[in-house]
Amino acid sequence: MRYLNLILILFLIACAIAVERTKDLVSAIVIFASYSLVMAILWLILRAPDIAMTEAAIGAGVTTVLFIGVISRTRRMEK
Amino acid sequence: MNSAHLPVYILLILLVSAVTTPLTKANSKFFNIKLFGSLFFVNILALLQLLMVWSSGPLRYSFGNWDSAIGIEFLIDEYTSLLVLAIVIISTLIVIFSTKDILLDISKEKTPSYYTLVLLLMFSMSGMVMTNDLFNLYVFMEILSLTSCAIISIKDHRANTMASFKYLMLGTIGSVSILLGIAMLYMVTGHLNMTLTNETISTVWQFYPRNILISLSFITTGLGLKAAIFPLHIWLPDAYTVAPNSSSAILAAFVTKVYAFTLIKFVYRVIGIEVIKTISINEYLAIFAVISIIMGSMFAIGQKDIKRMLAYSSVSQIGYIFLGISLSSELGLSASLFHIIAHALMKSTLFLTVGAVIYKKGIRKVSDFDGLGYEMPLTLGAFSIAALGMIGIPGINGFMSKWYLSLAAFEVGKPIFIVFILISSFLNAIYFLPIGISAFLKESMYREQVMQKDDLPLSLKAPIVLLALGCIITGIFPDIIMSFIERALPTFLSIGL
Amino acid sequence: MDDLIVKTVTKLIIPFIQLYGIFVILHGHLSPGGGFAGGAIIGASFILLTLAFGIEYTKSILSAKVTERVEIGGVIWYIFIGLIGIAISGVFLGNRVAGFPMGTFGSVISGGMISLITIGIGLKVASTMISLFHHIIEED
Amino acid sequence: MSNLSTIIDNINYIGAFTLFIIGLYTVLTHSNLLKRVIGVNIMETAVFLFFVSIGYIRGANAPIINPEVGDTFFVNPLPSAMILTGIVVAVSITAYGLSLLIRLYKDYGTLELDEIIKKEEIANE
Amino acid sequence: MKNYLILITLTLLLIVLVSSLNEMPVMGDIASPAYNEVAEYYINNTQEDTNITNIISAIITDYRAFDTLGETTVLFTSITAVVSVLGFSIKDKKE
Repeated sequence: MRYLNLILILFLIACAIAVERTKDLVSAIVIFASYSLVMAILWLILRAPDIAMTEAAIGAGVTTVLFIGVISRTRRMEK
Repeated sequence: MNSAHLPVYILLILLVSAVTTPLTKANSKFFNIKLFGSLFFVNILALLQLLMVWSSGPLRYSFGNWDSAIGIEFLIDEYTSLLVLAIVIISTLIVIFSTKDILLDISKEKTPSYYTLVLLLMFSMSGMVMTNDLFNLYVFMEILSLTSCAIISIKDHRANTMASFKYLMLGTIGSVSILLGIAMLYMVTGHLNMTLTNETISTVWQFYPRNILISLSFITTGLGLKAAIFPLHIWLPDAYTVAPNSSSAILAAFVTKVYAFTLIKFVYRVIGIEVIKTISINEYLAIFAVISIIMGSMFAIGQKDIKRMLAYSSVSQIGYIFLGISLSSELGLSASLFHIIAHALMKSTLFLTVGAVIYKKGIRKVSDFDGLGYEMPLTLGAFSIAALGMIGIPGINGFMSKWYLSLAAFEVGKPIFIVFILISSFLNAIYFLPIGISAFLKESMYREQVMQKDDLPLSLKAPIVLLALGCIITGIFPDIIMSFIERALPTFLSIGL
Repeated sequence: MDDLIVKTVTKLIIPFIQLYGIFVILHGHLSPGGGFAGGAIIGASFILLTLAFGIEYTKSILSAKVTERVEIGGVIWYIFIGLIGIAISGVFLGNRVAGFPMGTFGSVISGGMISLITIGIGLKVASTMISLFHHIIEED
Repeated sequence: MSNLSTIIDNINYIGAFTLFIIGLYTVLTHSNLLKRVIGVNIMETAVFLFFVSIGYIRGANAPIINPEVGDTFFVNPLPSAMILTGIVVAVSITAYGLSLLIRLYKDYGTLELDEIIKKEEIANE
Repeated sequence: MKNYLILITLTLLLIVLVSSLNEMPVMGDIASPAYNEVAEYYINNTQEDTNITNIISAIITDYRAFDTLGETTVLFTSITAVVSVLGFSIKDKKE
């Protein structure tokens, strides 16, 4: 369990750096959604199932949809 | 109506009035009756609360009757109740002002949204001032940062959207830092109640000095960002300049002050002044305060737009409050507390008079003010009173706060700060005096030099006159405010109650 | 979005999503979840409906006026429950002291005002999520 | 901090700090405003991770009472309850920031900060 | 150039934060100061006080219910703010 925790944290950091570096905004949002899902798993490991459900529904679901909605109305690529 | 529930009634009336505002039609008779009726009730209740606290001492209110450790608690001392009263009274005056003025900037169908946001702003400010719980403070702070951005972006102009976005980003960085600071405090104390946190910290701080230091630096940075202390003020000039006049008045009068007051709470009530002195974070705070005082005034001198000038002068005035905090003595604290209310009165007068000038004449360049005093003597008279207060002329409340601050600096043996205060007064005089003088004495080529009555509507005139009177009254009788501060000081300086 | 498969699948799956959301809200005091998670799930089901059938169709089911009323009603409902506490026992947001029926431990009807508040939060969160999404994507 | 096991024990704190810094870097340096909103979101989740990690107790259960078992060894429920509120606050701020972005795109035709500043300078001249 | 400066400053900040971790309570420790009588109160008294099984639910809607009122207000504020920015096109056009 401890090593799973370690791996997930490393994955989170990698995701965050990937979001920072990606020029394509849609890819950045998709990576960010996976970041939220991994965060939800991490919260299950930390014994907080309530937050895990809320994060999966709000963080990975609604926030992602809102971001995609904005990108569909603006430009897709970062300069 | 049970008088023990007064703080809840104040908050609930504001909240209910805010959420039901979108249901009523804009500017109908019922709309105005409801808006001002609820504001009137809130004023009465805030006054009753002040009287109650004055007669029976600080009030602790627990929600749901839970013990203060497990539930949420409000702590309303004498000064807090005075500040709540000041918030609701001055905001009410600004709302009265805005009934006519706001239509300059936003369309009629948006006014319900505007009043909803202003009422929520008052709700969150009152809550933030009264709460004695760290996480509750964060929740109120987020409502405050959302509403204070939204009353800027409500004006349909691209500069507003940009300024508001900048404010939102920096404000959110600030609140996230504060939440991290709160988390670090919670990590070593296990309490969220401020009083209990303080009690625990005074016993455990030797074991975890790093925690306290890092948490305090995050909290100070976050609150400094939101209160616009000098290197972190970059959002403020744009925001104040482009916002609708009544929005800038309310933002300048209270929003930054509430954050400064929150810092006072953190320094004196949560961490405790002994610990602060030991890790000597107040020395660093003093440096930022002095830089802020000087640089704010320096930037203000060169400005052509009068609202931008007032915005930079706000940066310098926040510096005074931070200087008072950093002196970490009884007198310094009372100077800060006094200046919060004094500056709120002066700055709201200044912004409202400028708003009245913009409403009437549509001018906002400093150079256009020549000879304006003949056309709008009342407005410019009020402007001059508040401006003289900012400079520090005796008889107006701005002088008293500088006086208390100088006394405090002298008492703790740092007379160097008095020099900075004098320099700042001099700089203030450089940019404020020419406006007042040229408005009344300089001839303008566009206007006749005949004294007229300024034909402003009553809803614009009355708030200006009342606020200017407030500046003079608190200047001549500073004891009105100081007696509350003196009574409230023990809740800041000693551990517990 | 005239894809027949998407529309059919959406029609099939949405009742189950909403049922699950309602389940999460109603069991918020017994199992993980509660008003926020359940409300977001119901909101997500309507977002899915908008994505498949377009914004006009969703609005014909759930007009902007209804969501606005639910948002206002959510806050008022919360305050109303708090005021019941003041009226009965003199405690704002009191639960047991205010005499709410506490039910039997571990069953759906237990906890007094907690489930009432959770239902209010759930409806409010759902309607806020829907109308935020509609505002963001709607062209004018 | 010398031995490896301290690092592994405190990996959540280290991860939370790192994510906070990455988010802050994104907010401060990126020219694209949408990336800045994502950066703020990363910062917020980092702080939430920090907060929840404070409440974690090794070997304890999730704070839901099981009437049949009746054990009382749970993690600290208070941070979890607070972060539940925090997540909703975060999504509210994101939604408002995004609505401002749509407005900005309508007015300027771009979301790059340097292009916006350039256009603003041209308009002011 | 400016970006590198920010990166260096933030890296230094990160080093300071991480290096101070060994003076902080260890994660997951039962003796950590945050796991004190307040947390135990919630764990031991939820059943008696509120008669429900989910302790987190008890905290957000009973012990600290005022926070949740503030939080629904945040949601309301955000929708009002979004409406004020993006105009009133969302109102049904038939009316």
